[in-house]
Amino acid sequence: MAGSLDTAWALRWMRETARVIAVERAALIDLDRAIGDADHGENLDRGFTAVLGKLDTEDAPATPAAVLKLVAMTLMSTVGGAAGPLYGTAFLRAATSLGDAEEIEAAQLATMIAAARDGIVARGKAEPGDKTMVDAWTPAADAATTAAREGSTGAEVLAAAAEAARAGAVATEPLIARKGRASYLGERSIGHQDPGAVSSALILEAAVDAAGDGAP
Amino acid sequence: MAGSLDTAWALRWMRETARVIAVERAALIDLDRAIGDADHGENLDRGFTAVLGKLDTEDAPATPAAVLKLVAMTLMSTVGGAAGPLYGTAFLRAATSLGDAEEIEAAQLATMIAAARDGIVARGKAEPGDKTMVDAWTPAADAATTAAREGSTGAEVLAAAAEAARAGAVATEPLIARKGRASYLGERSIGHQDPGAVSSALILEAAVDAAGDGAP
Amino acid sequence: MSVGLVIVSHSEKIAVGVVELAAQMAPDVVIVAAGGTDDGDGVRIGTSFERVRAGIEEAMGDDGVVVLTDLGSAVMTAETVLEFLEPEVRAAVRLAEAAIVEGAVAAAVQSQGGAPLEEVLRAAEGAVVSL
Amino acid sequence: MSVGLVIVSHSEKIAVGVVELAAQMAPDVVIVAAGGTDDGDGVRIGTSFERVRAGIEEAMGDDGVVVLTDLGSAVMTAETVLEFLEPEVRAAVRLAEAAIVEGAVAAAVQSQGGAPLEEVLRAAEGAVVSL
Ligand SMILES: Nc1ncnc2c1ncn2[C@@H]1O[C@H](COP(=O)(O)OP(=O)(O)O)[C@@H](O)[C@H]1O
Ligand SMILES: Nc1ncnc2c1ncn2[C@@H]1O[C@H](COP(=O)(O)OP(=O)(O)O)[C@@H](O)[C@H]1O
Ligand SMILES: [Mg+2]
Ligand SMILES: [Mg+2]
Ligand SMILES: [Mg+2]
Ligand SMILES: [Mg+2]
Repeated sequence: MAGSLDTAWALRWMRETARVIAVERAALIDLDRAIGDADHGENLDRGFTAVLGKLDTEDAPATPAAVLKLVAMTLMSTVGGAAGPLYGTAFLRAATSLGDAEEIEAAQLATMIAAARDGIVARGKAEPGDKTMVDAWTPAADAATTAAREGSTGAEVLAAAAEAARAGAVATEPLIARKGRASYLGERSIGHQDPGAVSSALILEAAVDAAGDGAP
Repeated sequence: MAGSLDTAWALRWMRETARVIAVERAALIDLDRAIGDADHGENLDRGFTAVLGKLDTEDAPATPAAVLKLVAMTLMSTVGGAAGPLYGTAFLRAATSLGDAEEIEAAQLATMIAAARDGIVARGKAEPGDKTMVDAWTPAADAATTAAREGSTGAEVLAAAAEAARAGAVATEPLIARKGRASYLGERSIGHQDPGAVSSALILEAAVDAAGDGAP
Repeated sequence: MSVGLVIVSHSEKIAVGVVELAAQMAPDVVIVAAGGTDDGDGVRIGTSFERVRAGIEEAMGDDGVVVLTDLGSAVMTAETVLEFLEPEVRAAVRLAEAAIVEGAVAAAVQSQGGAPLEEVLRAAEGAVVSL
Repeated sequence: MSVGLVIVSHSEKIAVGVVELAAQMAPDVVIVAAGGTDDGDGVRIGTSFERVRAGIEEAMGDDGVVVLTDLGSAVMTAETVLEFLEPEVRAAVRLAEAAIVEGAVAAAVQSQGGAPLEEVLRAAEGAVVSL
C-alpha cells in the first residue's frame, strides 16, 4: 500500500537518511566549523554508513522498532560526537514507543517523534531556544501531535513534522548557543544555523521522502 | 687555608652533593614513593649528574657565586620535578647574595642560607610546618644566623645549619603535608619524612664535609 | 582492592597521558584510558561508547568505579553507557563533575589510600586546580 | 593575530592531546605543547624549563600568551621561566589558574574569536568543567 508506514518504510527512511547525509556531509561540516569543531557531517556520515553496512549484512529487522533500535545502537557506537548519544537515545526511545507494531498509525507516529525529542532532551538537557537539535525536534513533535489530532494521515503527520523541523532549524540562526560546544562561542554563535538542528531536519525530510516512495 | 669557604670549597660542595645524592638515590625515591610520585631521588640524581658534567666540561667558575649560579641553571633545566624550580631558585638567590666575594665569611654564609630559604618560600609559598623542604631550610637559616651572630667560624656556621636541617627533616615525619603532591594524601602523609626536607639536609651536610676536606 | 577510574577524553593521547600521570601516585589503582573514537579505521577525536563500556568493565572491582570526562559530549557518551549497565553494576559507578586531569590525580591518590567510592568521587570533584 | 597558548603538563601526551583538542575549535590560534621533561635521554613525566621557555617564545605574537599548567610543580616551573623573561615579554604573559584541558578549550575558542589577553585568561579560569 502506497505510503504505509511499515518496516519497509523504516528501512527506506534510514537508507534515504544515509544518502542525504552523505550528500550534505560537507555542508554540515561547514556549519559545524562556524560554531563547533567541524565534524558533524563526518560524524553522521560515518554513523549512517555503518547503519547501511548493518542493514546490508545482518538479518532484516522484523518491525519498524527493530529498524530504529539497530540504528540507535549503531549511531551510539560509531558517531563519536555529541550526535551519537543524542540521536542514539532519540532512535532508541522512538523504537521503544512503537512496541511491536508492524504498521504505524498517525497518532503513534506523533508519539514516536515526541519520544525521540524527549530522548534528546533527557540526554542533553537543552531547552528550546538553546540553539541545538531540540529546536528542530520540539516544533516537529508539536506539529506532528497537532496534525495527528486533526486527523491527518501518517504521511501528512511526517510532512508536518519535517516542515516544522526545517523551520526550527532555520530559526536557530539568530540564537545564542547555550548547550554543547557552540556555547563556548557565546554571542559569536549568532548568525549560523545549528548543525544538529539542520541534520535533524534532513532526517525528518528523509522520512517524508521514504513515505512517498512506497511500493504500490 | 683549611676550611676556607672559597670557590674551591663551592666546587667540592657540589661534587660532594652529587656523590651523596647518587648514594641516597634509592632512599629518596622510597621516601617519595610513600607520599609522592617516587621520583625525587631520580630527579636530583639526574640534576646533579648534569651539574658534574658542566663542571667537568665548562670553564671553571671564578667565584662561589658563579658555581652556585651554574648549579641553579642546571637544576632548573634538568630536574623535571618540583625540586628543579625550588632548588634552582634557592641556589640562584644564594649566588646573588654572595656578589663577587671570593671567600665567604661566617655572616655572609648565614645570609646565603637565608637567601636560599627565601627563594624556596618565594617559589613554593610553603610555610614552616607544611611538610616541605622549607622545614629543613628554615631551622638551617635560623641556626646559621644565630651561630654567625655568636662569632662562629664559617665551618661552624655550616655545621650548625646542617644539624638544624637534619633535625628539621626528621621532624617532618609526624606532619600533615599542606603543599606539593604529598598534600593530596592529607592525613596519610603522616608518618613519613618529606623527601625534599631530607635531600636538603643532605645538601647542607655535603657543604660541611666539603669544608672539612679543604686543602691544607 | 580499590576504586577504579575510567578516563573519558575526546583525545586518546589525553586519556593515556592522564592514566600515566595518575598512576605515578597510585600504582595499585586500576585506571583505564577511554579516549578517542574507535570505529575500525583509526582513532579520531571524539568519544566511543564501546571504549567507555569496556573501560568501566575493566576498572570495576569490588569497590566501584569513578568515571571522569572532558567535554560535554564525553559526558553524554558516558551517561548513555551507564543506562545500559545492569542495575547492580550501575549502582557502583559514579560520573564525576571534575577537571579531568586534576580530578583524576586527586581521585587516584584517594583510591590508592583505600578510600570508598563516594570519597574518591568527592576528591575528583573537589580537586584544586594546579595544586 | 590572536592570543597564543602554552600547555604545560607533566605528561607529553596530555600536552599534545590538549593541543589537538583545542585546535579543533581554534584552527588559527597558536597553541604549543610543553609537556614532559626534556633531558637528552627521552621524555620522562615532569616539566621542562626549556620546553616552557621555548613554548612561550613560539606562542608569542602581538596579543600575548596564556600559559596553562596541570599540577603544582608545573606552576613552579612556569613561574620560574616567567622570572627570566624580558620585562616587556613578561608583561604579555598570563599564568592561568585553570583546569588544563577544559580551560585550554575555552581559552582557545575565545582567542580564535579575537578576544584580548585578559578575556582569554578569564575564559580559561572560568571554564565550566565538562561543558
Ligand atoms: N546538550 C545538548 N543538547 C542537545 N543537542 C546538543 C547538545 N550538545 C550538542 N548538541 C547538538 O549536537 C550538535 C553537534 O554534533 P557533533 O558535531 O556530532 O558533536 P560534537 O559537538 O561532539 O562535535 C550540535 O549542533 C547540537 O545540535
Ligand atoms: N610548594 C612547595 N614548597 C616547598 N617545597 C615543595 C613544594 N612542593 C614540593 N616541594 C618539595 O619538593 C619535594 C618533591 O620534589 P620532587 O619529587 O622532585 O618533585 P615532584 O613532586 O614534582 O615529583 C617535596 O618533598 C617537597 O619537599
Ligand atoms: Mg562537532
Ligand atoms: Mg566533535
Ligand atoms: Mg616526586
Ligand atoms: Mg615528579
